Amino acid sequence: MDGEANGMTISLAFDWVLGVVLVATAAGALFSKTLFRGVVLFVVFGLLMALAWVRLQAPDLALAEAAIGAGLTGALLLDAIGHLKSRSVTPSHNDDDAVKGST
Amino acid sequence: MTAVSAGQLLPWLLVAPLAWAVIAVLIESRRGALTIAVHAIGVLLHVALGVALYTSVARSGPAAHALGGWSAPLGIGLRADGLAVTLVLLTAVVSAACAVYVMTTERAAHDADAETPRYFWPLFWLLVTSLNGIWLAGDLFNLYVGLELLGLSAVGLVALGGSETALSSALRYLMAALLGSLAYLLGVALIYAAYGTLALPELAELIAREPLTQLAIALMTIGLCLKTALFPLHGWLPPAHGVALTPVSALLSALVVKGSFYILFRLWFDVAPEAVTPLAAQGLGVLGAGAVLWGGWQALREPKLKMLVAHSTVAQLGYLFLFFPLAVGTGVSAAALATQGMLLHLVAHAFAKSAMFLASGTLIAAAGRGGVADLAGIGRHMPMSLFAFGLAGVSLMGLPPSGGFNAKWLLLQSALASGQWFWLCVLLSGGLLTAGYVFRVFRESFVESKDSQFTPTPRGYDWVALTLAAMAIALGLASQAPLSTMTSGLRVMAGGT
Amino acid sequence: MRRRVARHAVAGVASVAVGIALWQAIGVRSIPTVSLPALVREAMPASGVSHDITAVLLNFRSYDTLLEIAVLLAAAVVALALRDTPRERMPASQPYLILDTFVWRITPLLVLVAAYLLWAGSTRPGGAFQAGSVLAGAAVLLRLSGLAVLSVDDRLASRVVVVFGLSVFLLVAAGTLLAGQPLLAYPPAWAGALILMIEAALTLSIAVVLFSLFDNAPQSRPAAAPAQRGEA
Amino acid sequence: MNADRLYAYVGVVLFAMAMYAFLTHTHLLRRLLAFNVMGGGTFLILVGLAQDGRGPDPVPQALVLTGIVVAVSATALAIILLRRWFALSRSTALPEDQS
Repeated sequence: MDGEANGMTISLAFDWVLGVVLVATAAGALFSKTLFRGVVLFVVFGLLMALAWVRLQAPDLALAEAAIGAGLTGALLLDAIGHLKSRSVTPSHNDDDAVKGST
Repeated sequence: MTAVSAGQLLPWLLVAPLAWAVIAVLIESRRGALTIAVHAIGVLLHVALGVALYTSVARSGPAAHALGGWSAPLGIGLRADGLAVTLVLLTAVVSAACAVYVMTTERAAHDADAETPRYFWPLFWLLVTSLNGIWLAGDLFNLYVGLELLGLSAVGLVALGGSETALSSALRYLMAALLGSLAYLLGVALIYAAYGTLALPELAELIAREPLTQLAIALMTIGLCLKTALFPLHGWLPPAHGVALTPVSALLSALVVKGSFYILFRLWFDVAPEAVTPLAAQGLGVLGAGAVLWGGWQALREPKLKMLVAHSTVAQLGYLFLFFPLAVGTGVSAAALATQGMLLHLVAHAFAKSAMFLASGTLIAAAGRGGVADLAGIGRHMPMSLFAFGLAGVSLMGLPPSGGFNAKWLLLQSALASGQWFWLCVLLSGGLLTAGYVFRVFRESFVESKDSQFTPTPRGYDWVALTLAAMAIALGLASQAPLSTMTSGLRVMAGGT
Repeated sequence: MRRRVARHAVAGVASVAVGIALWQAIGVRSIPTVSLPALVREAMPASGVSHDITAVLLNFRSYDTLLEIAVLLAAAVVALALRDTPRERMPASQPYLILDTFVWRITPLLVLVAAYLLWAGSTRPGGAFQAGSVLAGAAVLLRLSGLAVLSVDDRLASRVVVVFGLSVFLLVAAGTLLAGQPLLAYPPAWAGALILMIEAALTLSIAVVLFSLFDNAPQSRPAAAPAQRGEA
Repeated sequence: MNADRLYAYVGVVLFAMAMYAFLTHTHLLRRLLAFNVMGGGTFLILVGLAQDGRGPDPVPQALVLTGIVVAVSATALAIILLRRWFALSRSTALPEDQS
């Protein structure tokens, strides 16, 4: 009985930590200085989301989130950054939106 | 032929256009006669299905279909009441007209440089599928998927134009559409948390006035208003509708924006009448009034013809929202009149606006440029197109005899019945603004100009626009039958909100 | 500048309001009276599969999935329509050499994983979407390592594969209707087999479409003239 | 508080934060990132609130699976439009958002 309660507390503590880290990673992804960093953090966010789905007893979603949410969306975004950056003519203005993008 | 019940007919309205989307992808590389023939068959089949469903439901009452054989809430239900089948038929007719317009372009494309962009047809059929899916849906989450399909195919159609403005307009449209659907989806999540089901008929029984529900309805309302381009969330609409290819503009203004409005209507008056408040309804009415005035004013000063028509859409959508303060917290008769007026306006605007866009496109094709001022002298060369434009304008202004007139008359009656005279001012000034921008186009067209050159356009263009405009007018002469079908069985007709 | 401040202020107020409203509302809600999980459990034996999420996705709510595949098709079609013309299309990008050997080793593994996921879907976590996206991921990795394994373009073969999953799904749907059944109501004895067939077809199309969305993204560069654009 | 409820609250914070980012950023890729985080928040709310300590509920889980596929389709479509727009305009923000 005692051990079970302990297990509950430990896993809930883990959930708290994961929740805070999720929010922090998302904040980093959304408001990072450079877009590249933002996308990398977004991929990390996707993987953490997969972990959250495991905790929510949703293994199907964990698989999908890791493959699609983090993997494919991440690849799409990274590829787009590479494209927008390498072809840009007015670099300071357009690709690395340190000026416009973040608050 | 054995009698097919409306319930058996329902799923074909989804399967058929979806099948044609697949076929369209497969025959995409072919051009000319084969494409036209295949899509003509699809269009005819779709109209036939729409007519059959409409007559069946109008005659023997609403129908339902349990998809997968699983009844809701486990499965998803389709349901077809008078309103839903009227909109299915409207979609079939208007999309058929736009399809004929496109086919006319394709036939003429041998010698002209105007050609339908690649992959138009698959997106066209996906759009039609999503519209039918929305009209017939009986499930909140299914409506979300339908909304996304509608949004993505509409954005795709705008982007097909390929120009710089087409792409920026498509992107802006997509951003608005995505934000709107997320707000809607969040509302769905809250509703499921509170009631454990997504089936509309069940929810209608269960929904109570409690904070979580009201927040859900508020979120969904905001999302849907953004998708319906309600003032001041309308910024994305004029560029998207103004820059798209002419038949696409017609589809977007006539049908696509009505999809999200329809969901809003169902939500407020079928599913959750207990959870909405007169104050919120008044708020929507004020925004609608803002749309009528602001959209009309913008149209009045707009130098480009298709943008003018697009601003007019913003204004005309505003009228739809005047319905809310007239139907929530008012008496039975005011609510009934308002419902009739709003639904008639929805249908009449679909006909009139698609006619107006198609006529404008034809005028622009003839003039070679898109400015209102470029029309100088066109009156002599393109009387048919101008006539179609004018007929559509009559309905939009609300002059008799037209569907638009009857609709505004009903709204006006409702405003009087509920003692809310101030909506009268909005109705009247909106009509004046509309008259202003329609006459502006006419004034330019009849300016004598010696040096203007006009390219001849295919006859088919004019016939399509004229047919649609004539329907908007005819709706004024025979409003009763469609109105009684559309309103039969609606909860709001019996009052009680 | 003033617009920028206004935009931030409106956005701040709106998001804080939404956040607080949600936070508050979640706390005071009632517990639903309807229990869908119970209904799902009850209907599982007739669903043809033993994994509940697959049953919901491909049987109880298969119509959602049908429309979802249509959404995917819409994106794929726009990608094909806006794809670079062969003239604009640049040679495959520089391979990332470090990736190369790694990719060669991992690709067969990913294909195996996808096959397993597809097969597992009927009894445990997995299914067409996961399998399709893993396959697409493998193709994307190959593409990144400089190998153009496949190209989803205007050829008929490409278009056939893109619509293959939806076609099989639609044929089953039409079949059920022609048999006088509701849309996608599988005969119980065949349900398992039909679902597996649909899932297999969907896996192929999902993989190809997801990959095409990556591969068909326009690569063409802005017009070469280094015009000064609004730096002021 | 149970784990489900906790993740629903995390979803609320994610949604509000990403909504702010969506509304304020002008770079379209950043707005897409924000859209995806908002989606993630919504999905957590959907599953977390529905389960809320009562064990797994396959229905919202299936809905989220659908939602994830829809979100990736929308993201891919947006990126394709953005890249085409960039090729024509050299810009990564909408015209009205360019300083």
